[in-house]
Amino acid sequence: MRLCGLWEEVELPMMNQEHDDIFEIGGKKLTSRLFTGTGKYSSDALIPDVLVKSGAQVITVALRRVDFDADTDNVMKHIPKHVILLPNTSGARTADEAVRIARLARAAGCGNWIKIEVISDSTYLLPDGYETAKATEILAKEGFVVFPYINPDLMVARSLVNAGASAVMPLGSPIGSNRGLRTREMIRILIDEISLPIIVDAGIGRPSQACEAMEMGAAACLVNTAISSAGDPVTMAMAFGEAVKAGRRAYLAGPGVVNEKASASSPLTGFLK
Amino acid sequence: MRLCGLWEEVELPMMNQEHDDIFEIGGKKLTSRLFTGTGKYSSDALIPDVLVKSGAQVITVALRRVDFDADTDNVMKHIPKHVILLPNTSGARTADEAVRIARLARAAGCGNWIKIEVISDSTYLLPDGYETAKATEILAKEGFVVFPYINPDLMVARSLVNAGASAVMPLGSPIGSNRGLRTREMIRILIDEISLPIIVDAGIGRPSQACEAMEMGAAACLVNTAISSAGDPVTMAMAFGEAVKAGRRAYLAGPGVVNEKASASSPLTGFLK
Amino acid sequence: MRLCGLWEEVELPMMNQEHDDIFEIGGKKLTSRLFTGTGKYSSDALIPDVLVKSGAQVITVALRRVDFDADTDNVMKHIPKHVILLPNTSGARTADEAVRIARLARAAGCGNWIKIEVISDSTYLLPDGYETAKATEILAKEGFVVFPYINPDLMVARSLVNAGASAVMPLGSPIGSNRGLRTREMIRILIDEISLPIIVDAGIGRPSQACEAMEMGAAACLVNTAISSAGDPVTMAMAFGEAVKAGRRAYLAGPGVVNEKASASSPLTGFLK
Amino acid sequence: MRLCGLWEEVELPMMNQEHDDIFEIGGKKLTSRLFTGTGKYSSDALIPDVLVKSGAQVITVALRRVDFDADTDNVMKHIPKHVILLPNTSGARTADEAVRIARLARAAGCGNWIKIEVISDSTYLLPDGYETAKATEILAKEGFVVFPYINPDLMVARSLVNAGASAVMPLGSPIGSNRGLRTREMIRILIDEISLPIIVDAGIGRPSQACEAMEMGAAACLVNTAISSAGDPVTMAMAFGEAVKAGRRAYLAGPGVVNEKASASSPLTGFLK
Amino acid sequence: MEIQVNGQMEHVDDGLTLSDYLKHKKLESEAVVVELNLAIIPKENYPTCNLNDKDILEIVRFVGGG
Amino acid sequence: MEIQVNGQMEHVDDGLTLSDYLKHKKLESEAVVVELNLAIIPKENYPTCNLNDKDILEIVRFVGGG
Amino acid sequence: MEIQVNGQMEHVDDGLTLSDYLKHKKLESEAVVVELNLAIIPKENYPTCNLNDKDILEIVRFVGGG
Amino acid sequence: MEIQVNGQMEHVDDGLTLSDYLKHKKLESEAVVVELNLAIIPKENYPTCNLNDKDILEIVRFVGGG
Repeated sequence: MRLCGLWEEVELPMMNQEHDDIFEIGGKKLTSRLFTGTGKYSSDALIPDVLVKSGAQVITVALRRVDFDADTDNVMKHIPKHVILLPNTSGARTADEAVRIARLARAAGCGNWIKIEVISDSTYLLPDGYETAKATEILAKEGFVVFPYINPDLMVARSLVNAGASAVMPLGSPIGSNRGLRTREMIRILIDEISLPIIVDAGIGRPSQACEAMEMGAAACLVNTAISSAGDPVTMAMAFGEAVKAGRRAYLAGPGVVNEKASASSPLTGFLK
Repeated sequence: MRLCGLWEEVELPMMNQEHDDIFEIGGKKLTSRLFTGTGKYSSDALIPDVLVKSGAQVITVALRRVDFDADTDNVMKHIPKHVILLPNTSGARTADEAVRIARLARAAGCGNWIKIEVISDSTYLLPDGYETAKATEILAKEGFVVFPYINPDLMVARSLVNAGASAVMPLGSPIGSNRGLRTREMIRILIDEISLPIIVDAGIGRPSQACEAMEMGAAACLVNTAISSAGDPVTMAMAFGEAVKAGRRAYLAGPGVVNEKASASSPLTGFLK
Repeated sequence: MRLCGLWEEVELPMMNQEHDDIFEIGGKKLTSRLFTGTGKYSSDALIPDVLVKSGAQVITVALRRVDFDADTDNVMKHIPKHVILLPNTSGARTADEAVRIARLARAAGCGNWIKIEVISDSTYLLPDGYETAKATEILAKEGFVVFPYINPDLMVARSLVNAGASAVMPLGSPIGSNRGLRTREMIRILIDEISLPIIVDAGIGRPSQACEAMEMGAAACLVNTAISSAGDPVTMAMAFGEAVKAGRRAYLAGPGVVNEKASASSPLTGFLK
Repeated sequence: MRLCGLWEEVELPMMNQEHDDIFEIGGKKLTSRLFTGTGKYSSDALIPDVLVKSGAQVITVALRRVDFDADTDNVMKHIPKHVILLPNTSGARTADEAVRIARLARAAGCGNWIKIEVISDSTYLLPDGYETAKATEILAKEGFVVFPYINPDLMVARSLVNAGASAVMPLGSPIGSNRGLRTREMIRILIDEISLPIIVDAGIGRPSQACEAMEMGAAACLVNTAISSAGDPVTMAMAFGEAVKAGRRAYLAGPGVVNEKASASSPLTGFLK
Repeated sequence: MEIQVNGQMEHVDDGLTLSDYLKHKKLESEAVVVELNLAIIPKENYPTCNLNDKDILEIVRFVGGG
Repeated sequence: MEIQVNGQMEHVDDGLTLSDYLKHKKLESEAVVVELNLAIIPKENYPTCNLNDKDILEIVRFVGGG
Repeated sequence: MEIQVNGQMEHVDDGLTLSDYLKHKKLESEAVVVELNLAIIPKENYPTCNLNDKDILEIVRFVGGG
Repeated sequence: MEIQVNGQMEHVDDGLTLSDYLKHKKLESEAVVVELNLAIIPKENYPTCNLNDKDILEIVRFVGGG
């Protein structure tokens, strides 16, 4: 369907050769655990390279009224066909508005994935967990694959499990702040207590932070601003792709124990005794 | 010379294809900024895979008396020929002992790189900056490529510059502790003030920590215990290789600014207004 | 009314002489911004000293069925008359149960303050924000002075403002964990955005953490486990009393700016030039 | 001798009544573990109140050439007689310069305490451990009570013990930066390994940070910039006095254990079961 | 008659008042709060509050809590 | 007739279909989603969907977002 | 005669004692410490300490410092 | 004769060369570095290097280290 990913020539992302660690979600099999977005690029023409270099296979978009006065570029032109579209409900302040946006997004014919974003706070853009859970329940019943964006709260996450969400997306810090994993403690608890995949969304500012989230056991990370606001977005995208893989691998490999004191890495016998 | 890397069949490390960001040091051109070690492996037979998967091109070894009673395996059998050997002076408690070990190491005929480690504290294995600087001066004059291991101290680092060191290797936390970048503040200052490459050595426990060190502008990281003590050392080695590349790339790309408040990644116009 | 604070001889807490910084809440004028609890003491006989030494003027208690088999000591015997009682609704898993407990607590005749605690998670004892808001609305209408205990969530906090809460009590980390201000980021945002007093409750393990919360602008701290589980609870209580005062004072005094580099505290002219 | 503390009327600092925890050093018995300084005050007339409110009993000064052109106020006018003077050697770049300044300071007749500061780095004002140790050895032999200021380095600290220092003063972060305990890890190790009192000097920006240093087992803290650069220095001084006492008390009381999960502070039996 | 107190069935004499019951249990009325068939009983009514067969009593008190 | 499009009143010719309107606005039907009086119109119905006076149209598209 | 004080050359009358010089500079001897040709002068010696041509004086005092 | 090897006294036949000794110990000369009376011996000299009574030998090799 032509509204979806339009960009034709795309080499297979370098980093997705391995098939040993598949992330299955919403009926898809993903080899990359980095989700990215299309917001705030100096030029949307960077997006194809960002996707190729990062290896991301899922990308977010927003839905807005057509502006007849401004002849804006069509972001879809830059999204490769094979990439999974994850429309968000940004702009919604209530569950009803989120549901309305989700249905319009699905009518575009690019699939049934939806990131629920219900926000009424304009300073920190923090989500409304209760309205998000209400929208999740309605949309999951309608067959959407629902990715709710929340403040990390165990009770809200539990309600999302019951509401039929496909994953839980806690924020690391406020949207676009690049402040990193300030909510580390609660994300750790969600990973520990919630059966759904935990995808850290919002606030991740540097690859090391995405890497740490993955080491903690997050299923994936969604990174947009840290890439689009970087000096060189394409190189930063590649860095995030590598960092997410590194963190996931470290989680699977099992880190060594942390000690209070030192533990020699060379034989402790003195050199000549 | 057969004492050096003996292991023959080695495919080129997957991750070293790119030649856009060369780390030149000691007359060598490195494409990987991860140094690793040979200490504390359950089986030294893991070392070839660790090197291939991590892409590391520099590896540390220690020097010890031959033990006639124990018929120990020869670690050199497992080190590929193309890998650069970085003997350390572990066991030395004074500059003189470090110099003696360095000369013996060079007599082995595997090159003139030496990591100076002068340690008299057995609880935290913290290095002696003054003795290290003395040994550095002597060995640099003798033509060694000297990598001194120090507690991050600006004045000691300055004395190492004057002594002819090729790099400065501050610790992130005590050897083998896996505690990470606890000395972040002083490493930041060394990177800011010292003209030599800063290679973070000791204490790095997880790939996210190596990634952060590289984002800060470190020239490289040396990681041994975090790999050899991991549940799956080969996979962890690959993770560190990716994380170091990611951090370096992020440093080159230039991270976006960090904000106290949020900054929308989707258009701030409400959906239908 | 004899069910309330029964303990007679109490000298005025040493640290409450000053009346320059009154905390007015629920119709009371408090000179101490440390709230404490009565849980988990090796001996309840420590409570009077804890109150005197800490200067705390508000103390929490729980409500439970009388156990006819166990002849347990009456905790009220140890609570000085002048101390304000803050019963909690621990044990409640829903808004209705919290409301029932609150009404029983008020029927005891020791005032109309209530700390709402609605918890269904038994591993991390994290509160249910939605049920807490429902109970708050009902009880505020009935004339209670309501202190809701929540996970720091801006939207939940806003709903509590509308529900008529007298303060908002975000947790620093899980109850009794002594993990400190792990939710620092969100507490900072609540203080910034919410008009009600923010009282940090749960998780504070050391005086420095309570001090930091006050420096950030918290109106008060509630500390129980860190005192009752200390080696010397009475001395630790005094430490918390001082730390909370220190942090409040620092907040009022206005800390100096933080600089990336150094700034000499002695004249920068060399000694003899 | 009139060059020393000149300021007459001084009430006994409110917080020094207790004599249960004396800090004996340099032949003096201190009841306060907060040291302060005289640098960077908008008006030196604030110093007497700062001392009274903070309870500090030790204060630093610098030595400089008399400037015949500028008729500067005599800082000594503002220092109460009973306060112990701790001249520093700021301006010294070598051990010899520090020794020269120390001898001149002693000739002033205000006692034999000296804070050794040897600094050649003008960006971060980081001390030279080796020169500091040399000066310490000379001055200790001459009967000075020596307080060397260092970057936290275990080997340097050991050399100071051997050199006859009376305490070791590691920095928390660069002088005047208000950045806090960035060197926490190494300060922890010094406290653990060094027999001398550890006095955290430089970088402490807020009372909570001084409190934490004391909780860790520091013997005292020296705070100047955080007080003199505060909006209200006298109130901030009082806050630091309280925070240092709180941290010391917490150290003596013994904090409770830190748990990964929650541990109920109210009975875990549900309310009605 | 049979009454349920704090979840346990109990046999007590007929015509007992709440005050009688508490006295019999050696509980000071000031130290407890009582809910009779889900309604909170004001302390002043304890002497006049008659207990009947099948009554459900909840008798609670304050305990240590955080 | 008068219709409301994305919040603005607009005068258009009578008997216009949704396809006509989009063509007149130079919008590819594939590139947008249309809500007519709060009901989403399937793309295949655009040619047969007649616009009437006072209709309320919302025409939306995907844009960059995170 | 010429003496150097705190790095500056200065012309002063011959036969001046250190006390005279400080008085002339309006400095209380108690408020300063004096180094004459690198030797610290005890305060009690100021009245008897004669200054000579080419003497090098350092006169220092305490100032605010951290 | 008596020589000291890696800290242990050892009795060996007279007129032994370093090569002989290493062979007798089953050590490949390429796999070790030898210090004789504090002087490092170049590998090419092993065959011609005679051991004498009271000689002090240090024979070292690379081992795993970080």
